[in-house]
This record gives sequence, C-alpha cells and structure tokens, in this order.
Amino acid sequence: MSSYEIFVIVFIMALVMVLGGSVIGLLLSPKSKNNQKGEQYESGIPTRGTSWMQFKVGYYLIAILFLMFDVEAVLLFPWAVIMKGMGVEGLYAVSFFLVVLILGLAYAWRKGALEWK
Amino acid sequence: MSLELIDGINKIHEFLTSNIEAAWVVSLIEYVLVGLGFLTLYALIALFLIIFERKICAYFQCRLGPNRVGPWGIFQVFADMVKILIKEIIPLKHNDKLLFYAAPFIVIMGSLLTFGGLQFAEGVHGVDFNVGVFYLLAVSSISIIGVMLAGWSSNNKYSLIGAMRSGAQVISFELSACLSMMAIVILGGSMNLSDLMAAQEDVWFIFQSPFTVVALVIYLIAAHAETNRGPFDLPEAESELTAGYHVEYSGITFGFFYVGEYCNLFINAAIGTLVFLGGWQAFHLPFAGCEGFNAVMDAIPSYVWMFGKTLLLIFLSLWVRWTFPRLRIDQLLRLEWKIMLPFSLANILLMAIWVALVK
Amino acid sequence: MEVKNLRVKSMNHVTFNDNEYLEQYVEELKKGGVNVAIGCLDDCINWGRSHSVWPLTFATACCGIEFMCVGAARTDFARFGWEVTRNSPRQSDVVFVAGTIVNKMAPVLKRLYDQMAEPKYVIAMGGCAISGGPFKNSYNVVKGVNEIIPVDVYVPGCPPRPNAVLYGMLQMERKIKLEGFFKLPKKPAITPEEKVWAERLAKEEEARKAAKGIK
Amino acid sequence: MEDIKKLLAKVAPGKEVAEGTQYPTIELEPNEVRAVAKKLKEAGFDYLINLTGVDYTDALGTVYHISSSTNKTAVVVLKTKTADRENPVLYTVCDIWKSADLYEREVFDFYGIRFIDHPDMRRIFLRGDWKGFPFRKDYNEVNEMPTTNVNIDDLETLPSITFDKEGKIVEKTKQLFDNNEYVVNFGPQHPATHGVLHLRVSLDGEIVKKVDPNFGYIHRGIEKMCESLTYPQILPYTERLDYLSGSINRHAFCMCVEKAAGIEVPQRAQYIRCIFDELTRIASHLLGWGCMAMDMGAITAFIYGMRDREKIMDIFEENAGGRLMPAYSIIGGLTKDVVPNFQQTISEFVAYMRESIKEYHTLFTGNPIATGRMHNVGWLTKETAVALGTTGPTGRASGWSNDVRKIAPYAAYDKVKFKEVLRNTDTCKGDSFDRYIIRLDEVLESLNIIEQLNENLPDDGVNVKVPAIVKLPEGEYYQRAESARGDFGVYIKSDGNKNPYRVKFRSPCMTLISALDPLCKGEKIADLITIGASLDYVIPCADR
Amino acid sequence: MKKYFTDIFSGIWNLLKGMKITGKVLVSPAVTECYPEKRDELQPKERFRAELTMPHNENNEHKCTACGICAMNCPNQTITVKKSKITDENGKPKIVLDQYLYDIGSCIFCGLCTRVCPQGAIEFTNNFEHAVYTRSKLIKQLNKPGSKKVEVAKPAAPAAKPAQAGQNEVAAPKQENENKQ
Repeated sequence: MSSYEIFVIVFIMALVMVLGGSVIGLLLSPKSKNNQKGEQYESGIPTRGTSWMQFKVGYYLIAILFLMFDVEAVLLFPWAVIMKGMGVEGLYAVSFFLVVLILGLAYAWRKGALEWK
Repeated sequence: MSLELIDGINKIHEFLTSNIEAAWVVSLIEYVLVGLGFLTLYALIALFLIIFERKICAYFQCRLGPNRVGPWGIFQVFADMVKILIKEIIPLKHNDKLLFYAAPFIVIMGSLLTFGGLQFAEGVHGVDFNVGVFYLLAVSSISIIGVMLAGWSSNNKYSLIGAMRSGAQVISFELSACLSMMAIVILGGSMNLSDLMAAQEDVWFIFQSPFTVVALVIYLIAAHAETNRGPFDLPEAESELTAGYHVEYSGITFGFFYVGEYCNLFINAAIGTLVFLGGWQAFHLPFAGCEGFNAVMDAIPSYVWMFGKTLLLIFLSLWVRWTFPRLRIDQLLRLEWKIMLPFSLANILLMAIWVALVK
Repeated sequence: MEVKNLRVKSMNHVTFNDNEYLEQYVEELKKGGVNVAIGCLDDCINWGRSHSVWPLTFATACCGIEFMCVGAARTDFARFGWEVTRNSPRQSDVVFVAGTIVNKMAPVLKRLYDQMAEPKYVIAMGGCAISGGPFKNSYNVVKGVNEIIPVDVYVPGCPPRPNAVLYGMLQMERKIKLEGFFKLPKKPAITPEEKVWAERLAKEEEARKAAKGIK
Repeated sequence: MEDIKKLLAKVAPGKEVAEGTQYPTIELEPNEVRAVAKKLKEAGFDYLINLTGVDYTDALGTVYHISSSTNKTAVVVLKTKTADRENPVLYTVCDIWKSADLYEREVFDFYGIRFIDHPDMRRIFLRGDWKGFPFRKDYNEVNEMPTTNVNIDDLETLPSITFDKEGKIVEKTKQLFDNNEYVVNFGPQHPATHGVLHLRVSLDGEIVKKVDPNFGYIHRGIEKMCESLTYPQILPYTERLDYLSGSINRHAFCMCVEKAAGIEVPQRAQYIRCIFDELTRIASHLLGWGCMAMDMGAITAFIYGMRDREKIMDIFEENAGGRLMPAYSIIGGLTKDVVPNFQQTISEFVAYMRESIKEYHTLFTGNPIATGRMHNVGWLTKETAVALGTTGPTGRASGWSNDVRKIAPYAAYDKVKFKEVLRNTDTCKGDSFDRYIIRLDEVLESLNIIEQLNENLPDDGVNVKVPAIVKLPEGEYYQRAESARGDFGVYIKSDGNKNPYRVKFRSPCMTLISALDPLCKGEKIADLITIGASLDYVIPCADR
Repeated sequence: MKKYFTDIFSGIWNLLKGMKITGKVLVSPAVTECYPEKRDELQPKERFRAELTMPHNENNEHKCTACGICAMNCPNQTITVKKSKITDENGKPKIVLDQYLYDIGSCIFCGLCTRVCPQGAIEFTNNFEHAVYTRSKLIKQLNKPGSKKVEVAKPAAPAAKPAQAGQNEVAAPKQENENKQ
C-alpha cells in the first residue's frame, strides 16, 4: 500500500469519524426546543449587535512578517537536506542568506514592528 | 511485535487473496481494515490521554482524580464518551452553518492526517513520504484553521476573539517548530522519517550535537503551543472567554475538539520523539564494550521505546500545563519573535557550522 | 432498573434519603413495560451519563465558595467524574444553582438553562436556591429556583458543607441511573414551573402589544 | 475633635455642630452641600467613606461620612435632606469625591433622590423597569419576577438632570456606547468576575476601551430586611454580605451594637474575635490569591490555596460550628468558648502557613509569566485610590495608609504589635503586582497578630449578660472595621425600638469595582481579568 | 543585551523552581478525603450545625413546651410551632405541642433558636446528608409522633435554664408570644 493510498484512507476516515459521530449525536440525542436556545451565548445576556464586524487585530504587522519568514523557511528546507553532503561550501552558500534574515529580524525589532500595538 | 504485526498483516492479505478473486475487493477490504485500525488507535490514544491527564493533573494538585468508575477510574473516559455522543447538538440560529459544521472536521482531519504520518514501531507506519518532516509540519497546522473557522462561524463574540487569538498562535509557533525541525534535517540530511530513524540507530539525535538540545527545547515549546494547551491556551482562555472558540459547540461536535486536542498532544510528543529522541530506536551506547548493554536495550520491543518516550514528553507537557499561568497575547508574540525566533535562527546557523566542521 | 438494584459504590441503598420518590419515578417509567434489550441499553447510557456530569460554572454567592471547595483538593469531585466544569452552557450537563437568585438574575438563569443542551439537570444548592433561604422575605429575591427552572435535587445547607454537596451529587447520580432513554420525554414537556413562566411571558407580551396599540 | 470643630466652623460658618454624636456632625441645606464639600476637600478631607440615604418619613436625605488620607483619624459627618417626596432632588458631590458616583446612584435607586449634574442616573441595583423605590418607608409596590431579558437600552441610556441657562432643571440622556462599538458582556455568569458582576466591555481588538460595571444581579436587599429584624437576628445577615470576611463583618456589627448599648465585652472574647478575624482575613486572601492565579490560568495554584484554606475552615468548624459562616460573635461576646486544644491548633497552623507562603512565592510569584502579566498593568495612583475610596489591600498597594486596625483600633488590635503593610510608593505605584503581593504579605502580618494574641489569651470569660431584647438608644452609630477587602462600615440609625430604623453597610467592594474602568482603559482583555482579580472584590458585598 | 540573556535564564530558572513545587506535590500523598468510601470516619466536628433536632429520651419524651420563642427569634420563619390547648387530668388548661415543623431548606444555621430556647429542647446535630428530590420533604417534623413533654419535677424558679453561654439574648416577653400565636 503506498503512502498516497494511506493518505486518502486517513482522510476518508476523518470524514467518517466526524460524520458518523454527528449522525449518532443528531439521531439519538434528546432534544428540546425553546426560543432562546439558538441565540448566542454571552454569559446569559442578549448580545449587542452582531459579532461579525470589523475587529482590530493587533498583531497585523507581525503576521506580515510571519508570511515572509515562513516563505524563507520553506526555501531553506531544500538546502537543509543537502547541507550534510555539501560540507563547508553549503555553509558559505546559505550563511549569507541566513544572516540577511537575522538582520531583517533585528531591523524589525529595532523599528518596533515586534511590539504589540 | 512489530515484525509479528507485519506477519499478521501479510497473513490477512494472503487469506483475503486466497478467498476472494476480485483484486479490488481485496484492496477495498484492506483499505477499510487499515482505516479502522487507524481510527481505533486514534480514539484509544485520545481516551487514554484524557484519563492520563485527569489522573496526573489530580496528583499535581494533591487530589485523587477519577477513581469511582471502574478500578482507579479508568472507565471514566468511556462514560464521558457515551455521554457526549448522545448529547444534544444545538441548532444555532445566527451562525454560518457550513463553516460551523466543517470546523470540527478540519480539526479532526488535521490531527488524523498527522497521526497517519507517524511511525509507531519498527516498520509500523502509515504515510511515509520522502518529505516526511515537511508533511508533518504541513498537516499539523491544518487543525488551527479549524479552530479559526470554529471561532468565526459561531457568530459569538467570545469565540471570535478566540479565533483571532488562534491566529496569533499560528503566526507565533509555526515558524519555530519549522526551524527547530530544520536543525534536525541539517543533521540528518534527509526529510524522510525512515531515514531519520535509521540515522539515529546508534545515537539519538539529541546526543549527536549540543544544538539539537536547543532545537528540542524550542520544538517542545512550539509544539506545546500548537496544541492550544497549558500556558498557551489563549484561544480557549477559560477565565477570559468562557470557552473560547468552541463556546457554541455542544455534544459530539465539542467532543471532536476535545479529542483533537488530546490527539494533538500525543502527535506533537510523538513527532518530538521521532525526530529528536530516536523514535522507536533503543537507547544505545556507541562505545566499544557496550554491546551487552545495547543487546539488553534492543530486547525491549520498539513500540515500548516509542510510547515510553512519547509518554515522557507528554508528561513533561502536562507538568508545564499544570504549573504555569496563561500567557497574555503580547507575551506570546514576544516569546516567539524576540526569544525563540532569534534563538532558532542562530541555532540553525550554528548547526550548519557544526555539521560542516565537525562531521 | 429497579430502585432496589440501584447501586452506588460504597454507599448502601437504604442510607439515602427520599427513596420513595425514585420508586414512584420508576413506576411511572415502567408503565407499558420495558423491553429487556432497551432496558440494557438504557442502563448503559445512564451509566455513562451518571458518571460524567459536567457542571456549569454558575455561582452567585456564598454557596459558590463552598462549591469551589468541593472542587478543591479536600473533597475532590473529580473522583466522580464531575470535575470538567464548563463555562459554556452548551457543554455542561448540570447547573448547580449555588447562591441567591434575585429578580434581576432570574431571566439570566432562565436563559442559561434554556441554552443548555439536553439532557440537563439542575441541583439547587443551599437555602437561597431552594426557597430564598435567609432572604425569602426580601423584595428582590426569587423564592426558590424551581419557580424558574425545574430542579432535580435539593441540597439544603447555608451553605452546605462540601460533603453534603457530594451527597447531593450521589443523589443526582441515582436519579440519572433510573432514567428511561427510550421513554422520552423523561420530564414532562412543560413542567409546572415552565407553565408559570410561559403564562407570564404571554401576559407580558399581551400587555406590550396592548401598550403599542394604544400608542 | 476640637480642631475639626474649628475647621467645621470655618467651612460652614453659622452651622451648629451637633452635640453628643460620635463624630462632629453638621446639618446643611441641600444647596449648601457642594460649597461645604469643596471647602472640606481643600482642607484635606479627600476620602468619602460612606454616603447613606435615609428616609426621615417627612423628608428624604443623605448622610456623608468624610475622612482624610492625611489626617486619618478625623471623621466628619454632613447631613442634608429635602422635604419633597414626589420629586426629590439633591446636589451631586461626585465631582468632588469620585467615590460618590456609585453611592449617589445607589441612593437614587433606593430612595428616588436624583442628583443634579450627576452624569449617570441609571438604577444601579434594580432593573430599569422596577416600580417604586424600595427603601422608602411607604414603599408598597409589588414587583413580579421579571421574565424578559434585560433591556439593552436600559443599560446604555444614561439619564441625568442638570440646570439649563435659566436655572430650570432639565432632563438629559446620553448613550454609553456608540452604535458600532464592539461591546462584549463579561458576566453575570462568567468564571472570572468573582460572582455575578456584569461587565459591559467595549473592545478595540484585544484592547479594552471602556468598562461599564453593572451591579444588582445579587442585590438581596439586606439593608431593607434589617429594618424589620431585631439586632441579634441581623447578625447572620452581616456574614452573608461579604462571605469571605464574614466574621469581620459580624464582629463590626456586634461592636457597633455593643458600643451603642454600652456593653463591655470581656477581653478573652475580644482576643478570640480578633484571632478569628485574622483567620478570616487569611482565608480570604488565600482564596483571593488562588482565584487570581486561576484567573490567570494557573489552576494548580488555586487548588493549593484552597487546600490550605481548608485548615482554617477546620478551625472554624471545630470552634464555632460553621465553615464559611462561623456565626461566632454575638452581641456581648461569643457563642461558646473555644475548644481546649485551640491554642495548640493555632500555633501549628501559624507554622504551617508560614511555610506555605514561601511555597506560593516560589510557585507563582517568581513565575516570569505571572510577573510579566502583573507588572506595569493597571496603575492605581494614590490620589486615584483616595478619590475612588478603594481601601484595604488595594489602597495600601498604592501607598495609601488606610488600615482601620491602626486608625481606629478596635477589640484587641491596640494590644498587639503589627505593622501596616504598605507598598513603597517610590519604587512602585500600585500595579497589579503590588496588589497581588500585598495580600501575601498581609497574610504573614496576620499570622504575627494571631501568634501574639494566641500567646496572651486572657481568661475572663467569653460573654456578658445582655438584655433579652437589645434596644439601642435613639441616635446614629457608625463602626469601622478592617475587613479583608478594606474599610467595612456599619451605620445604624436607631429610633429606640428593637429594630433599627436604618442600617447601612459601607461595602469596600463597591468602590473597588468602580476602579475597574479607570484601571482597565487601554489594557488588554487578559489584563481586565488580572486587574479584576487583583482588586479581589466580592459581588454580594457590593450588591448587599 | 546582557539583560536579555539574564532575563531569559532567570526566567527559565524560576519556571523550573515552580515546576519543582508541583513535582514535589506529585509524589506526596493526596489530601483528598474519600467521602462516600470513608463515610463513617468523616463526620463533621461536634459543634458543626447541620440539622436542627429535638432530642427525645427513651420514653419518647421531649423538653419542648411549645412556647414559640424559637420560632419568634428565627430570622426567616424556618420554624413553625403548632400547638393546641388541652385540659389535663387535673382540669388545668395546658399547652401541648402538636407539630414542631422545621424547614431545613431555608434554615441558615445561625443557632439563634437553640441559644434562646429556655428549655434546651432543641439542638443542632452534625448530620449533613439531607439532599432530596422533592422540596416538600425538606420540611421536617421534629417531634416524633406520639411524643410528649417530659414531666420533670417543676423547679421553683425558672432558674433551671441551662447555664449555656450566649443564651442571654432571650427575647420574647410573654404577650408578644401570645400575639404571634
């Protein structure tokens, strides 16, 4: 059995588990109805307005930095695999790249991009 | 046992092929058996971990923990399971139905797929890509999307804040987990888990270089954070957001988050074991004259090594969880971006130097 | 299940209060006979439910502190599998009404109870929740939460000591073990309390409509 | 006393200082109150202890107890009243003493007196749709239990009255929140509001913009009930105000009655009462410490706190016969003498507790996550603390020395050596960490007090004979005591009957809650919880 | 820069110290008292007030004279004393106790009733197991059926009051008592 087959099997199993569980829950569970049941829970007080509204995310700048670093990390992986075989040359090749990354982080830090706002 | 297991699988295969003519039926039956096997293991591990945590946490708190259902309370989780399975699933009025019901699926899918990529004993593994480490990193981060979806689709203010916090969680610890693994990839020279296992036959990675220790610590913190537990349970934050992202989930839909959380705990510990602590490899002393010792170690079955080490890491994680207070969101980001990221970047550089010069 | 066969670990059946109620309860459920298979399944489900009752964190006053003591190390309710206190009513099974319920709080409690998923249980803990207790002469206190929501078990005390709460929990466990899952509804669809509530709601609605009509 | 009388003569010329009262008292016309108040404030009287509404049957009025953060022992009482029962109006002092804000709302809620220029004349304890004013002596409305959810408009519209240009009184309303603000309800059912406090929090992402505390979800009307109970019957209710310092409240009420009735309590009873007070304080601080840890996510610390608290509960149970509600003090002494091995138990406990505190420090105080969450969060300066009247550990963490045990020593507190635990104002200005650490320090100090009292326990009986029916002579009595949360006060107005005419408990928690908004502004949601926990309020005490 | 590293290491050190505390508790025995398992050993302390009782002697007699002082002193009418007037064999009118009803569901265990009882007829015991399913069962009749007041040789003066501490709050002048009735 190849890995890809197993991958598909596991994926389907996840579906089966969730669907199966939900169906059992929906069919077997006792039910009751009242007006307030489907309302949002907010400590027992009716909610004010909708919750789907503009919401300030304080870590916005860091999230963008994350995108950058994550891509760099992905780029580094191929190098990591062959690093052992390449020896010192591999080190030269990528240390420049890594240093730029570290400097970039230091710059962002210095500029206060890593502070919570 | 693992070899016996493979024997058994082969026997089943022979039995099926000798009795059923159509090859696709055989394959189908095998698929179903494999799938069910995975699912059972997954569920059992989740149940075991639930009772394990409840007992351990009780002992940390000088309590006894569940002890009235079955001997030492071991059937407690089955009672929980029965109950939660037939608890009402509340039809909500104002939510985004599709995303709301998709969220538990995504969480379970993420953790099951990662689970499928683990190695449990010598030769017992499911998905084994040549980019195994990469695969694990990729699928394990799916779960958190489920968390975000759950929080968003509930149309509840607490859960929305929880979802936003889980976003912060993603951008925080994804990177460190990734970079700490990279250190190992540099050392092992491969991303395939089987290759990495083979490279640890004599000496585990943790003992191969001082920088793997740093990588392990960073990995443990990051992995712990990704499970949304312990000091990193911001998206749930019981005392702030009542139940966080899954505040509107009831019955088994909540149960899935619950199960997923515990399985992620196992999965992360297992990945840590595989990548850093030699997985199912026995502990060997790579010196002359230690053959006797090594033979004794080898006599212990590989799954005992695997699960023993995993449990150790889980225990560590529980210890942390039941000791520390929760981080605030800016502390969380600070921990990642000002402490762990510089350390892991430096660690990679040092590891590369180590590999280039020492090896 | 028969009341006589009802077993609670390390506690004798006859030492419990109010067995008559349970007997009556079983009589009612048994009307029409119970299939053996269903009976077994019932027992299995009830076993699960009775040992995994997750309380809602709901405490208004002094009893809440004693409730915290029940959860603490000395009288550890985790032993019964009750320790998973959920803050969301969606995920909890029982609400311990621990403390006084005043008029302003009554609709909140009602809303929380409404938002709980079935099956749900209520334990009135302490004098205030049972009858208004010390404050039953007050102008602003609800005289017993059974005016708002149906109560399963009453645990008297002001506040009850933690072991008394454990005793109440055992009582609850016994009651759940006798339920008939396939003989729904287990509680009357509309309890007398609900009825009072519904009437009041209707009355208010009418009054509001009338007021609007005048305007 | 003489100085204060001179001062009063200066700030309120022509007003007579009443004779034979506990504190210097002057009666003022409503329109003079503000001027006198301003002058008093300038003279250093910056701490409004208490503001009580009173129904004199022919008139409605208020009583102000004012003290100073510098001249701590001085207390001045102002009184005013209006004869208009239909539409009573008085002048606000909430811009002079900030703590008057909630008190005046309370007076409005109970008596219907509206305060001119008070920005927020919502009902505080009762729902907006409540009929009548329950504390008036002629209140006879019937209010059914409401069945509908609380109306959000009632919560958000702030009515106020003010003078327009012609000097006529006009009514105004203001909206609390904008339409598009992200307002989240924390409470009434919430694990971290320490009861049923309802916080409406306006958020900007994770940042708190405004906190609007809503009270009354546990308003039981204890004070009104007291008016129809005899003095011994009131005692159990005092314990249920702030159930975490129940013994202290009960002690305070007993002292007030004993002082008024001229009952001399034996020394032994006073010593034991003090030991119980301090034990209560320790129990309360342990719970406060544990709850703060739990609110910050460290559940284990909470369990440890509760574990050690059980030892105190055992002592209570063994001697007094109750756990949370010991019901030990009665008018004239104690119910029973302590059990024979009491002294030994206490000394064992003291030794045990000292070790435990060290453990707590290692477990939680040293934890960098915890310190990071507490340091530099929720600054409360001394001036704000005095203005808001946040007494007790909270005030002392800001450097405001306000320990009633030192200011007006009662029972056996003048016979023991102890120091008032204050945080040094030079290095720290009262952030969450100060409020956290001061509680653990106070536990140590309480242990010192207990040790001293326990060693010198006199032997002269635990109670004296009191008349079958306790009747207080006509007059007003006020007794302060240091509860676990601050300055607890009992105000009794007696008309000579066996029931009090008016009882008011000065709740330390209400002012603590009023500090939430200024402290949390600009902090994060997690800090809101930390600050709330560090203030350590008890809602039933605030709501009464 | 130096501070950065010292902060990190002192932080980790402090975290480890905290973990040492919990680790120590992990291996030390639990403090949990197993309530239902060790029910017999876990009785509350003697003075604990958990239930009002009226002790009866072996002849099914109690000390209550049905004076109603306890009911009057109760802050929230937990106690109801139902009594009736009969004439005894000597032809004298006499008040006997019919029912002594006690609502444990609203009792606040303040102990005022036992303190004021001139006869010492009622007392608190420490049986705390009262949880029931029906609220009406919480109202208990304290005098056993068929019981009557214990006949003692009448002391000359009412000095027979138990010399208990704290019973000096006795309220209730006679007339008020009657009015209540």
